[in-house]
Amino acid sequence: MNDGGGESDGGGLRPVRQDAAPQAADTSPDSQIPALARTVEALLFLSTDPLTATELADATQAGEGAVRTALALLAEDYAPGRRGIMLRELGGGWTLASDPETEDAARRLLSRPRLSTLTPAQAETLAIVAYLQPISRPEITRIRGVSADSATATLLERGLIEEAGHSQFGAVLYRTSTAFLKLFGLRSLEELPDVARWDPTPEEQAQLRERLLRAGEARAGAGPEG
Amino acid sequence: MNDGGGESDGGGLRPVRQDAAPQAADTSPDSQIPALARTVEALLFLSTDPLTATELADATQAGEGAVRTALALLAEDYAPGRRGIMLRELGGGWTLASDPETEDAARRLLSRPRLSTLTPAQAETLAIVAYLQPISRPEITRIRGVSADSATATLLERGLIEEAGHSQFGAVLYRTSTAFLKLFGLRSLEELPDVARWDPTPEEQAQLRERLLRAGEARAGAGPEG
Amino acid sequence: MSLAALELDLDVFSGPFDLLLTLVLREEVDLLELQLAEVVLAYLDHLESRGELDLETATEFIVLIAALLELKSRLMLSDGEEELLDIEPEQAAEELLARMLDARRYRAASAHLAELLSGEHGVRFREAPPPAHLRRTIVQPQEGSQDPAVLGEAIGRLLLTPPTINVRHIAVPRVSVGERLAHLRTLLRRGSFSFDEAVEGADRMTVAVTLFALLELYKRGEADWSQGECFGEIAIKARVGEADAPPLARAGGLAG
Repeated sequence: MNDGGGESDGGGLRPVRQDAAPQAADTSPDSQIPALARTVEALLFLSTDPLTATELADATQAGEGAVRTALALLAEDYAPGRRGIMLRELGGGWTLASDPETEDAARRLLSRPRLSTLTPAQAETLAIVAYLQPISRPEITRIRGVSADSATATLLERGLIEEAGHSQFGAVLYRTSTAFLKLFGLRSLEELPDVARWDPTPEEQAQLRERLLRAGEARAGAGPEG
Repeated sequence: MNDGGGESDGGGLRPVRQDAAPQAADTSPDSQIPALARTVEALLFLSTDPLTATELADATQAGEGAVRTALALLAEDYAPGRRGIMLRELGGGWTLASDPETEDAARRLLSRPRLSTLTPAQAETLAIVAYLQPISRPEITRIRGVSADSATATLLERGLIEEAGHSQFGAVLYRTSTAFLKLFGLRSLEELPDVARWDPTPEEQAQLRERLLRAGEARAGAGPEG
Repeated sequence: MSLAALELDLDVFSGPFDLLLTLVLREEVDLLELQLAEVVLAYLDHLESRGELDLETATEFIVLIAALLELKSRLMLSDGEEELLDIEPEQAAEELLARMLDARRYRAASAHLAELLSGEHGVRFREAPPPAHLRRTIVQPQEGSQDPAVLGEAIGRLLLTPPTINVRHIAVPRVSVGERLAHLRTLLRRGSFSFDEAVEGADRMTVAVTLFALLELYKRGEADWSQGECFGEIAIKARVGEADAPPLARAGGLAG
C-alpha cells in the first residue's frame, strides 16, 4: 500500500540539466506554466507511484518528447531547495516528494493522531476483543451492527490487537496484545473492569457474548424475530 | 478529528502583500519561496486531509499569523489556472487539488474514477445526513419513507459519511466526513444553504394542512370499504 | 423518461401520474376510491412496453406508491378500530404534512448537492498515504495512559438493545410478527395453503401482520407466493432446496 516512495535508494535526486528544456519557452504570462506541464504536474501530484515518461505520454496523449520537455520544466520549478515539494526521478519514473528539510514538521503533523485517544469505533472494537477474545471479525461486525474493518485495521496497525489463529470456519481470530495491557495499565486481562458496572440490564443471565450478539443484531435491524 | 479550525473567515485567498513577511525574506535565488511556505507546502502535499492554520502552526512551530501569510503566498502561486495543482480552502482547512482541466488525463491514468454522480437515493440520504447530523439510519428511513440501508452503506464505503457515536437507543449515528466537504467543494457545513429555502410558502403550507385535515375529518365519518 | 410520462387510465382518474398525486393531495381524487393496484399494474404495463427498467424512475415510483399506500392504509384504519390507533385525524394530517415537507426539503437539498458535485467535476485530491517513516510514532504511548473504564463503557453501550421494531402509528400491537411467522410455518408444513386460510376470522391488524410475516418468509426463502389476478387468492407454497437464494421472480401480492 505505502511504498514510502523508496526514498532510501539514493541517486534519485539528480537535478535536471537546465539545457534540457529549451523548447519549453512559451509566450504565456510570466508565471503560468504551459498546459502540458500543468497536466503532467497534476498527474504526478495524484499518482502514488512514480510515473514513467511513457505512462505520462499515454495519459496526456502527447508525444514522449513533449512530456520530457514538460518534465524538465517542472524539474526546474521543483528543483531541490526551491519549494517544499521536489520532483525526483526514481526507478525509471518521476515522482513528487516532500523536501527532506520539512520532515520534522511532517512528523509532528502525521504522527500526532496516533497518540490521541481512540475513536468510538476503535474503543468498541477493542472492548469487544478485550472481553471476548479470541474473536473473529465477522462476530465483531455482528456485535457492532456495522463494519469493524477499518477500526480492526487501525488497532492491528497500532499493535493493540493481534491475530490468534483461526476459527473453525476459517476466520482470523483476534486477541489483545501485550502493548494493549501496557497502554491500559493492566497487569493481566483479569484486571479488566467488571462490565456489570455499565450493564444497562444487569438482571440478564445469559453469557456476555450471547447478549452482545443479540443486541447487535437487534441494532442492525436483522428483521423481526418473535 | 475535524475541528473546522474556524477559519471560515472567508478572504483566505487574499494575495499577500510582500511586506507582510519580512522575516521570510531570504537571500536565496529569486524564485525560491520562503522556508515556512515551503514547509507548509510540503505538509499540504503530504496530508490527505485538509489542514487548518492551527494544525499547520502546530506542526511548523510557527505562529498562526505567519502560517496564514505563507498560505496566502502559496494561494497566489497555486491560483486556479496557473499550475496543474490548486490550493483550495475546503473541508475546514487547506488542501491541494488537481486543476479540473487535467481531468481527462487523470481519468486515463488512474483507474479509480472521481466520484461524479450519486443515485437519487444516495443523494437524498446524503442530504439528510448533511442537514440533520448526527442522525441514525432508522431516522433517515423515516424521513425518506423507504429503507436507506444500501444508500447508507455505499456512502460509508465511499467515505462521504462516517460513524458518529450512538444514539441513546444504541443505533449508530452518522455524520458527513471531511471527504464530503472536499468533494462537494465546501469549506464547511455552514456553506450549505438553509434547508427552509426549499419549503413552500407559509400560505401554501397552511393550505396543504387544511386540506389534509379536511381529508382526515371526512374520513372519520365515512364507512371505508377497501 | 420520468414518471410524468406515465399515463394512467383508471376508474376514477385518467391522466399523468404526477397529476394524480397532486389531485390526491388536494383531495380532488378520493384516495379511498383509488385502486392503487391499478396504478401499479399500469406502471408495470408501461415498463413492459418500454422494454427496459430505468432504476431511477422505478425507485421514485416505489417511493411514491409506498407513500400513497401508507396514506391509504391510514385512512382505512383510522375508522372503526380507533382503539388500535393512537392517532387523531388532526395529528395524522400534521404528521403527514411534516413528512411531505421533509421529503420535499431533502429532495431539493439533494438536487443542490448534486449540483455542487458536478460543479467540482475534475477536481481530484491526492490519496497517496504519507511515507511510512513520517507516520511512525516518535514517542511511545505512555504506559497506562488509557483508562480501562473506556472499554467497560463501550461494552455497556453495546449491550443496549434498541426498542423493538418501530411500528409508528400502532399503539400496542396485539399480534407479533413472531407469532404469525410461527402460524404460517405450521401451515407451511402441509406444503401449500392460501392466504385467506391463514387469516380466517382474523381482524385487520392480524391480517396486516400476517402479510408482514409472509414477506419475511419470502425474504428468507422459506416460501413462495403467487397471486393470479389483482385481489385474487394468494397461494403460498413451501420452497424446497435453494435455501437462501430468493428468486427474483414476481412476488405476487399487489393487493392494495
